[in-house]
Amino acid sequence: MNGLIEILLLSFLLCGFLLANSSRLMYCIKLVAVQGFLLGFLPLAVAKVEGGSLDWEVLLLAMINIAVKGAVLPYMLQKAMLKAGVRREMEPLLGYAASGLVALSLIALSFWFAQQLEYSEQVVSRLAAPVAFSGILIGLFLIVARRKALTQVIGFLCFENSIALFGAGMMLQYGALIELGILLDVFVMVFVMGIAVFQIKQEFQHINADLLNALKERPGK
Amino acid sequence: MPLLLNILIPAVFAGIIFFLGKRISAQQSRHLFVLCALLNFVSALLSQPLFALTQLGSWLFLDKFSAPILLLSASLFVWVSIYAGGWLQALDDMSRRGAERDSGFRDPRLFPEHVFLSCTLLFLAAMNLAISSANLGLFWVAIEATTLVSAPLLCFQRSKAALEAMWKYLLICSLGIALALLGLFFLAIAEPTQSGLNLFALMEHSEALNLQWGKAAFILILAGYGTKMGLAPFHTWLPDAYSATPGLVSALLSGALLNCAFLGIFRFTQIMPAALLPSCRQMLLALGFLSLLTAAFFVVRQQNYKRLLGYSSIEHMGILAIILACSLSNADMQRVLLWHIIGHSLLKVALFLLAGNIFLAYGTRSVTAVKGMFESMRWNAFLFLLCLLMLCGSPPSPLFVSELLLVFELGPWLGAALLFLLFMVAAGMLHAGMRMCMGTSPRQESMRKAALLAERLFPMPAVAAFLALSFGVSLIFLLIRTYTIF
Amino acid sequence: MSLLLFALLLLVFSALLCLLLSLNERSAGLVLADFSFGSLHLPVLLALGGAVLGLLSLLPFCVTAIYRGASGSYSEFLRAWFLLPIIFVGILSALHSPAYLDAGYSCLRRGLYWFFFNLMLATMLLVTWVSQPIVFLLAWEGMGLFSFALVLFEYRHKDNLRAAWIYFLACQAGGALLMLMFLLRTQAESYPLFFFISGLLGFGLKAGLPVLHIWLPEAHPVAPAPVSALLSAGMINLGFYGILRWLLLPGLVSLPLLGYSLLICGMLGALLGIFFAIPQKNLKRLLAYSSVENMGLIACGLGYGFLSLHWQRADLALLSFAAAGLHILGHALHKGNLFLLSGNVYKSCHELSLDRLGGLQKRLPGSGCAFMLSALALSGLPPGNIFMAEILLYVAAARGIASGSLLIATLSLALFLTLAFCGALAATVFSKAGAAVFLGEPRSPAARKSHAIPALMKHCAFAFLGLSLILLCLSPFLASRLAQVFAGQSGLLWPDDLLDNFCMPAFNEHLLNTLLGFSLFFVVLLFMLFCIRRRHLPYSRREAPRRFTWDCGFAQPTARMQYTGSAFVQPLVYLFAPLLRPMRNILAPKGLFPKKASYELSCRDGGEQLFWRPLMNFTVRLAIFSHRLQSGHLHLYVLLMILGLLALFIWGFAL
Amino acid sequence: MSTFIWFCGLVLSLLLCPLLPGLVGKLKGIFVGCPGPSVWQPYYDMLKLLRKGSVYSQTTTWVLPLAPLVTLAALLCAMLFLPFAFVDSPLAFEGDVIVFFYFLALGRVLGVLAALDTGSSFAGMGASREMQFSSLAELGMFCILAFLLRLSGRFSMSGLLNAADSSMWSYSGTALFLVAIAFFILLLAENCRVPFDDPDTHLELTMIHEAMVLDYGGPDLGIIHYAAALKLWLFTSICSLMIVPAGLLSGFGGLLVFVLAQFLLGGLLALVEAVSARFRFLKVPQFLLGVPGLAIIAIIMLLLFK
Repeated sequence: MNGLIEILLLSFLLCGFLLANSSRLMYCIKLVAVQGFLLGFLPLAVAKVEGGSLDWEVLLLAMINIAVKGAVLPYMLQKAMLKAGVRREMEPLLGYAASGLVALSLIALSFWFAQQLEYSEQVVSRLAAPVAFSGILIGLFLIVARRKALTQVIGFLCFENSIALFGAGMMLQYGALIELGILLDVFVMVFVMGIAVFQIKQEFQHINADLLNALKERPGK
Repeated sequence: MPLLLNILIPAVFAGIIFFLGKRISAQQSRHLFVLCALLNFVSALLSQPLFALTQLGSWLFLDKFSAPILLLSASLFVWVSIYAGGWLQALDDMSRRGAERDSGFRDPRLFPEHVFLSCTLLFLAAMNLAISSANLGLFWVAIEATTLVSAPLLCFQRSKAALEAMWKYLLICSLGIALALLGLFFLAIAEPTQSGLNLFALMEHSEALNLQWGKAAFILILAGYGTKMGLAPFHTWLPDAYSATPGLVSALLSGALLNCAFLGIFRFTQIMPAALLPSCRQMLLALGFLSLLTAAFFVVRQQNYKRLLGYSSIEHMGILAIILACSLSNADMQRVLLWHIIGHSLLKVALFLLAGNIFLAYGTRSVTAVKGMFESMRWNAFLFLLCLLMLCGSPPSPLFVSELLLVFELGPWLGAALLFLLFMVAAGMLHAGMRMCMGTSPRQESMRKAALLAERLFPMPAVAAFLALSFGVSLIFLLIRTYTIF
Repeated sequence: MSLLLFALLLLVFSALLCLLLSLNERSAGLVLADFSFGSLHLPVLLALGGAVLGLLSLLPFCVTAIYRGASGSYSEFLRAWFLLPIIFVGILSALHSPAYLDAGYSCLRRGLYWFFFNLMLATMLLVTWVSQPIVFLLAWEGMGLFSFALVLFEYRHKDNLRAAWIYFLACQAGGALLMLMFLLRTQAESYPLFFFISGLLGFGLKAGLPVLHIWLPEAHPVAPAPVSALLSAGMINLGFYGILRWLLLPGLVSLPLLGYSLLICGMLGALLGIFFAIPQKNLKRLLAYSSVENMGLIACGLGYGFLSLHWQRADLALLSFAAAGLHILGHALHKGNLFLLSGNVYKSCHELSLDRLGGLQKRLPGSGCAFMLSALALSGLPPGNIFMAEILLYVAAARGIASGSLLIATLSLALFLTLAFCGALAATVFSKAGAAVFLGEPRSPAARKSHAIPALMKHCAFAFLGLSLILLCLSPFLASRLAQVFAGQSGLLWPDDLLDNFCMPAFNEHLLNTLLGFSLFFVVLLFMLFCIRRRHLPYSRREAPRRFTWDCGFAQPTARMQYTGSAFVQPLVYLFAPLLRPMRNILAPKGLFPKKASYELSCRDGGEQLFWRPLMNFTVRLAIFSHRLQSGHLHLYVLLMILGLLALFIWGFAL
Repeated sequence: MSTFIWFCGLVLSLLLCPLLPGLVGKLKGIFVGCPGPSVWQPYYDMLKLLRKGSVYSQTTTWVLPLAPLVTLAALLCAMLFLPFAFVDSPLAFEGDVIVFFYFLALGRVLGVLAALDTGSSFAGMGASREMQFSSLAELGMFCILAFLLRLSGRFSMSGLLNAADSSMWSYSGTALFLVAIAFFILLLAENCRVPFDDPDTHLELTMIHEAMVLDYGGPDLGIIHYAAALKLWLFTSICSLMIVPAGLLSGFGGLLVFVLAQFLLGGLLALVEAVSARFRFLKVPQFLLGVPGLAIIAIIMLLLFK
């Protein structure tokens, strides 16, 4: 059954990689939804592998996770996209071919970096850390290399998901309340970002983040 | 028990104002807002360690360091709430007059006033939660909540710049805080006994921490909360955010929120094992001096006085980091840390409220466009210059005492570098301040009426400045009596 | 201690009371007296009384401390010596202020003026009195702040901004350097040189040593006259007080180090000060540069004294310390007098540019005479106090030349020639100032329409002259006290082995007594000649007829034909052009009937042009270049964050 | 006995000083080939002027009438320090050299102020040139003093000048000779003799000292002429005392030698004036800056080779 967790992690990694290459926003939102779903499903898989002691708390948290990250957030992003009237990330700051290469190198970098760290024994699998780091780096790459504000929100969401994956992968116990708090924060954060994108569309008639550069140092005489 | 009240009162009032907003008049919601601020101040006073139980289970507690900060942010909130009354009234008149003049007039406010008030109260609740949380995870959730709630405050006044400022603030701060979350996970891994993120447990097992994960965790926490606090390479959102928001919001942000972010780093240094302390000290010193350097260079020939105050916040957060680095080796520097925080917050609130007055009178934020403030708004100009002087660390201000003790702690070479950078910042800020105050003011009629209105809003910053002055003078007497270091 | 407390309380309370009273218009308007004092309002009277009483109460302490001389403690004597100028100039500036501030100032601004004036006096007293480092630092910064507020007093003129800002920078830098000095004082064993340099620079900024002097000529023309009198007569001496009080750490600061640095700075400062005083067009700026020159001469005196102690020539040391001490007091009195008189000139015709004044002797006879007398004294001519001080230094240098080794002879020769050349140029500068302002015909409508000034302003000047006369008579007595104390204290700096076989010779007052005798003889001779000329020559009893200036028969001489101040020094400015680097902006006359043509020659301060201006431009360019970092693009911000994080990781793990 | 001789020297100087310009004028006339004014002409001028009334300009204040008196009083005071007839003056004390030269400076400054007081352009021109040349000359003067000080070791007027006994000439003769030349140039500059300023010209643009006294008349002018003559006498006496070795003759012989040396120098002065013409004003500073150069060379020779 160890294979199930490996499959989950690998598909998470694949979603991340595809995110870096896709230009259609709708497709990116779907990928992020899949990532959320996989992330929610991981604790259940781990509990099944560990020995079936499935107490209700872990189950409830997994359900909420899947519901929020798998369904509610993507729906909200889709509505924001429709209102923003933006279909595709036209010409990103870094071309798609180049961003593909960059994503691959980031994944290689995170695998090298994961090797350096020594682990305690109760890790889900050796793959967890590298996948999480590659997700983080790709998330950051999306924020830096994409023009549209909505893509930046998606990049930010991928970044959050991979951090949560790292937490889940490392079997960390920091109390259900904190877990719930983090989930709530991420949900409200993306919700506020969606409203912000809508307001920016209303005000600027475009949502290119790189054109938002009015606030800068006026060169003094 | 009062600890829980601290968080519940603002939250409940926020709910009341949010839901009853449409039914009760704007005036009543403002009164409720001020009432909640006073109640919160009273509960903060009650929850001081010397009065009541300071601990509530394993979640909330107030120790010698965070109690004054709680009281400070509560008192700041009282000033800001009273100032907000006058300011929102001014906005109301402006929008009503605008609406009468021409129908196509867009309301200067992005969303209704009561939403703004409830967001501010939620912001207060989140801040109180952050200050009094004993669990690092809970602290992270509270800080994340402050970012979420303060984002709409930034863009309350409808303008392109406000939206852009809000977007940058939102994205960069949430990124930073996410890094802090990763840092927390690293800490959880480094901590062998899986005892959750409770502060007291972590303090006991601090020696057993895994060094490699611990150092990585510290770096991420430094980056994460450093972004929220405005330390050097992560400071980029701060000047842009401050230059586009109303004086009220930036006063809250810089007066109270920066201190909470600093509290995060402070808590983390408390649980660091002895082996990691030297490297932590070096990193804090490096970031501190880098912030001072950026502030020094960006303050020279600064064209916008709100950004000027933003960079002075960056400078003072840099100084806080340096004092923290020194307090790792010598414990009684924590008192100096507290003095610096209190002094800086009081002065920064006074200055931002004054900046708001100046914007109200002159309508522009450029240093070159504002001229002859001594002539047009005499008392505001005098106070503005006095607060700038005190912010640069001249004697009557508490910052002079903390900088003096810091220089004596740092030793000759670092002390000389610190003094030089402080000198550069003082030069840049005073140049801008004096350029605005001197000369003859433009003679328009509208400006004269606005200047009179600004003069009426003078008492609030005056109270804050007076408190800072008296705090400084008492510190100086303390310094003369106790310190015989030379 | 209680004496100081009483003075401080009096000053601070009078300041606060004056500010509070002048807040509400009614009580401020209560005019008590309206005669020669100018209209004296209640708050002003309170503040004035507080200042005068506070300062007077310290006078007995100073007199007793100076009288006791070497028998009393060194710091006691030093404190008394540097308090004297503050007391005298402070009282007379306070008396001069109500008349000076009389015209268009609202009562609130008058209240603010007195508030800062009294607090500045209080902090000056505190600086000279206190011996605890923290309180000294606070008093020093407080003095800087209050004087900054007073320099900022005329805030309406936009060009005062630059002057006030440079003054603020000087105070702030001075405070920072002194903070560093006190830090190093605690651990001075490891960094003796660093300690000395930071101390010398910190106090040198206030005393106006060569390159650190640029705030003086900026701040003085801007500040009100009584304040600039107090600044230049009372405050810049405190730079030397600081050096003598805090830098003389036995075993740490060696005599040659102290001596050479002070002597060289002094000579440079004296020459630079007087060179840049020559082309000045503004009266107060000219006086400020002459202060720089005099501070240079005082530094020479001190430096030469320390050096001669190092060469074990105690007689030279006594002479040069006496010279420096007398110079401080003499300069304070006369320079304070000149600044108050420039205030009189400004009050009567609102004009300070030398090329537009002239002929004021007829309208301000009293001020004219006082100005001439003080100017002659300040340029070191015989009957004055400065001459008494300078001749002691001359004799010390002469003894060095006559009997010293090669090194001592060359240094003494350099000092000898510096004194001579500065004396000659000072005479030129002050004759230019005196003649341009008071003699000849009024050169501009402002000078023509100059109106009379309240009598008190003139009496202050006469009071100054009286005080300097008293000082002149007491100079032998003061010089001997001064020499013993200074030499005794700096004797502590000797290596221990030397101390025992050396006894301090008594200071012979023979020189100064004979000089007083000769001055008296000169005055009596002058009076006899005057009587002969006035009474016993034929035709002398009739009133001489008054006609046009003969001027080789030119029928209608006009005021524009006169030699202006800058024309008077034009040959010298051309001779020293490579140093002064005069800048000409010429509006050439165009066409047959040119409407407008102008020729304007001005000299920028050397220290500022060569050192500070390029440094300032470089930092500003660097700053503006670095502003590009904040480009406004969100992506670059995030990239910067990531790079910062990467750098931290690399530093944390790789290094 | 020696103080009586010194007093005779003093009285003689006071009486004979106008004779020197008269002698110079006479000799210049002879060199030029015309009989020249009588030797006693200066006396006649002064007596005539003392009997006249004076007219003052409206622009002048108390400075104009006071200046000649102060100049004369300063010169009389300064005279007391000179060792007439090679006898140390009874009033000599250490440092009286400075008093001597600063009294001279006081007289000069008052003269300049009086010139500017009249408000005439020529007087201003004369005053500005006077101030420029005198500040450079003062520098040269103090270099010469430093040399004499190093030579004699005593810092009083009498000590400086009487140190040059015959043995001195043998081992530092060249340096002393250089200093004598330098002092002679200074003498010409300070007393407005030809190479620097023409005393008897009437072209306003060329004269310096004369331009400053344009507006004087009657007794003031007389006093000024007398003071100028006295100043010339003092400078020539310094020059002669410096050159002639002190121990040659004692008592009245010294007095005789002193007066003879004065007149010899007057002759030399007349020779120089007859031969050379006035320098261009821009050339004068370079020439005057040569004087300290000479003196410093002499000092270096003294310091290194002694």
